[in-house]
Amino acid sequence: MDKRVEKKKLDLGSRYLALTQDLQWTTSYQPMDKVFPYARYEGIRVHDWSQWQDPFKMTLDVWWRQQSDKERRLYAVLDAFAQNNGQIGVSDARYVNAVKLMLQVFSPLKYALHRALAHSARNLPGDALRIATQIQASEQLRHAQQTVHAASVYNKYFNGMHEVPRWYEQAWYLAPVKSFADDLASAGPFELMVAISFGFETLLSDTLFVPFMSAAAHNGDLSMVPAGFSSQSDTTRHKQAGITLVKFLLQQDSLNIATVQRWVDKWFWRSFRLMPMVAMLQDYMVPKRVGSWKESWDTYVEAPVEALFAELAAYGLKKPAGWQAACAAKDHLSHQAWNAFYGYGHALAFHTWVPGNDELEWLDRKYPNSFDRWYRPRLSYYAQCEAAGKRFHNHALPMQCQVCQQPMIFTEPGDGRWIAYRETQHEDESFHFCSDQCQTIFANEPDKYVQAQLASHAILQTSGSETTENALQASIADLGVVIGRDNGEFHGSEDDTNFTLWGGGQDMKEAQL
Amino acid sequence: MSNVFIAFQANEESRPLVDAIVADNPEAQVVYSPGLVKIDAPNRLVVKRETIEEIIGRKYDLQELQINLVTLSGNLDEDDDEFVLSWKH
Amino acid sequence: MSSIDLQTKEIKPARNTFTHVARHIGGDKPASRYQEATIGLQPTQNFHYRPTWDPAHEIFDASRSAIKLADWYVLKDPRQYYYANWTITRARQHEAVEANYSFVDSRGLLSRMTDEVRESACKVLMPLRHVAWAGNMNNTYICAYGYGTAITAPCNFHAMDHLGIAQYLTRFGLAVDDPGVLDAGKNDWLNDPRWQVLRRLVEDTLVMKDPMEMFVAQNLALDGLLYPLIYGSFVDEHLTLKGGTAVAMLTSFMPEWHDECARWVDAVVKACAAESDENKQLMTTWIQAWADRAQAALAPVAEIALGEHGQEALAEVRTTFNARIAKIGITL
Amino acid sequence: MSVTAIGAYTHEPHDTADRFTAPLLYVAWDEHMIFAAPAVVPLSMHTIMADVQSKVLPKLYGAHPEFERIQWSQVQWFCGDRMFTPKPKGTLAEHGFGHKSVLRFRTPGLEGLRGSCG
Repeated sequence: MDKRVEKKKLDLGSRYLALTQDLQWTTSYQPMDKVFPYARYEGIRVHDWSQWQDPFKMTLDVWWRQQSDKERRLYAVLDAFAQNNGQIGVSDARYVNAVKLMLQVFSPLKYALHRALAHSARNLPGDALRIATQIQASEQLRHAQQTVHAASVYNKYFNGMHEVPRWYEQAWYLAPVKSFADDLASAGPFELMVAISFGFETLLSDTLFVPFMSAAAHNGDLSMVPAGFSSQSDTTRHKQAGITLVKFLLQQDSLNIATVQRWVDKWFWRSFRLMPMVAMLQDYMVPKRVGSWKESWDTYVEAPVEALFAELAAYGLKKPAGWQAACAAKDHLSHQAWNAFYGYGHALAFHTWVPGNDELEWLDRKYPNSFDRWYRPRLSYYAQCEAAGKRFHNHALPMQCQVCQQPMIFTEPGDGRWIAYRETQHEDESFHFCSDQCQTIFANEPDKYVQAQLASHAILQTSGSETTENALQASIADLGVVIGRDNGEFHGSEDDTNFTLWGGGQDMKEAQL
Repeated sequence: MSNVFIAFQANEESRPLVDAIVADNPEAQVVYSPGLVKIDAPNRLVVKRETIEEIIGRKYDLQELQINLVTLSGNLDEDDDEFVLSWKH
Repeated sequence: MSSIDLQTKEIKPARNTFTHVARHIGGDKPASRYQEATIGLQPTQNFHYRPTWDPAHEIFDASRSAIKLADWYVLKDPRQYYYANWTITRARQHEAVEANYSFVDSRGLLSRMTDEVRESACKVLMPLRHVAWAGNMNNTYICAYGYGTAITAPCNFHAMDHLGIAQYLTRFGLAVDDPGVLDAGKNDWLNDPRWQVLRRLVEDTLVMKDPMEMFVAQNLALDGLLYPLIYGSFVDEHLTLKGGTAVAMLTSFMPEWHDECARWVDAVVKACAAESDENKQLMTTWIQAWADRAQAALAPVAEIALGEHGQEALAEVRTTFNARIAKIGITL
Repeated sequence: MSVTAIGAYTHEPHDTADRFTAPLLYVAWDEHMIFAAPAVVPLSMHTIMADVQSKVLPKLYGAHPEFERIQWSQVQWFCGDRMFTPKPKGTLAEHGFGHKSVLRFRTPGLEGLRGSCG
């Protein structure tokens, strides 16, 4: 055969297949069950792995080229931002608290996804999926690291960012995030793929990385925004992988359907319970507004998820069990979250405040059904206390949901009056939940969730005291959070006075004139 | 009928992509917000390599669009010539 | 006060880096992007749930390895890689690969290669796609179950590098021959007796449990002998002499990559061994055992590649390897 | 259902009564959500209801402007979902409370700041 004919360039699809498939072999010196020890215990049945392909058909050469292109741009912007004191160009120093939350919540979360995905990426027995998962694992590390880099310059000038790893591990208000991450990491390779790619990224990640980032851009954050947009372009691939993976599992064997449905139900809700922070970022923490949380939910969650599940119905998958409850919460979520964080403001590692009058009007316009009725009176009261020199603090240790570990601040779906309580007896012990969904998640795997180390309880076990008055704040102080400097009221804080001293926000104000 | 959408970082590189999409998808709606340009279309949206190449006057590889891509919704089908988003129901 | 004074507002930083980073680098001073993106990223305590896949351990658990370190962030990467500079480095190297492909293409270098050289190259390189695949699996394993970002992050990059190499080899095969060459390589890998010792070793690494032992077996012992033998003795010396410069050009990434990574691998092993006699003893035992096995497994491969000169070349590679280990401070 | 795991998967709960100086009681004043979540207090189950009312609740909720307007005779009491009529000298235990029970009270006519449940 003449090997000297000129070779035709392979098309995208053939090239992807040639480079991706058939690297793996059926081992014979070691049993396949030992090479892939976690492939079976979750009960997922896959008959033909070649049926799953990466919709983006990514190969490493293309990936390196694209990603380096993104990174060069991003880090050029970060360098310029740092060199030009970009941190004083943001709209208002209150905005920096959004950066703090990004660093406290999303860098550790992305890191957790990175390691959990590495676990899947080693153990899924199909070449193509494993490779896509490895790329995803790598990109989650990218997102964790670039969030740190984007926040790095802010940390030099503002408080509330200087020791995130400890806070993430132990701070009571970050426990919902850590418990989510630990829940993922303790799952098998299939479940966590459905959890991350589908539950979290497909259903919910846009709300943070698209509308919130756009709002952050509007507030002059030229550090976190390019990082956020850039990371979401990776996530777009992960979402496509998640959707195709779920379809693949449903098609491979009808016995997979019930398991996948249970995972989708669980992880939609687990992910949804991280949304209070995202919701309040958008409605309360960006001084110059673009759109509301509710609008984001409509555009980036409700519409695409309805469309997606209309399609998935043909595969036997129903909308997540908590879907109605989640949609019903859109009028309340951000307000309940900010109300809670404001009250616990002395025991956080960022600042809180009462929105200004024009902001209250904006909230009223955006939430005609709920804001004035339920939430504005609380904010007015806080403002009144503050004016009288007695800022309101909620000193109580919060009761937490056994599953999501959020403080029990959520009202019954669609209602603003009654806090939702759910209780289950398990082996002579009472367990409490914030919602039907968390209760169901517990019922499905009680032996997992009884292990939860609820922060309020842990604080009582270590302090051993009968007085709980300052226990919450003391628990935060133990983690190196400087009371009053890293937290508490924004107005009059060091961040506030420094920013004014530096002439911060002037560019924005001038631009507005 | 549901919308698919695609969003790019709003910058000079995205401009020809948006123009190409608008040219190839008569029903597309373009929405600008800070830093972001989002394009919605009922049920299906196609990005064609040829159209982009005509606009920018050079060869273009559709995989390049990921550089400025922020997000999308719909099922993706990609080959050398077209990047198609659609719902199938 | 003049208006000029008002303009000069002093913007002084409150701190130079994060507290947890400052603790590791000896005080509050400006830290590198590598340090800020690495130190302390992995949680160490307060895990809520035991893994369903390994209920005997915590999610991140140093006891998965017999190596004991008071601080796992002593395992520094001298290349100071975080995702961005790693991927930028690889993209730059990939541009060089593309340039080489263009050069080889434009000069028709492949068609000037003899069938003997082409066949010999394929015979040796195609089964190595699968070895690279295992390297990818094993480094992903270390990333998942190792302890501390200082070791797990570069292992993630290293895993992707191995996959890149598997794909470069595939591309090479497709460039010099028809797609059947991949199947032939896989068939040799599975059935040719001369590849079986190596395949057994590789499969044994795939079921190892201790992530640090795996690091030694894969990244130091196996790769430390395989890359110099294949891309040094075989491709750069043997094939080039026979007119196979094109092969060297199209695989230029691999030896360059191996040289770069060897510095990191050595730094990791050295830091482990420096911590305690127990660690040093473990490292010594692991290196000795796995290097001996790798050498034995590569013996028949050396013969496929270099014929009667194979054993001599392999012995030379091993001598150089032992010198490398001695430089780390470990005597075999 | 049990946890789908690769091996035996049972773990001790972290918050059994023996791990605390006193059993835990969750307390909430319905329709008063400036106290965003119910409170956790370690409290002997021998505490009598009169003391709950006069010592525990003021500490938790005394800061609320409506607190001093509470007509205690009108208050509705709940142990979890179950409404009960407290006996002032009766202990929490005698009213059915135990470790990790929820004590809620409702104050008809007082529905939080401007009726907002705040």
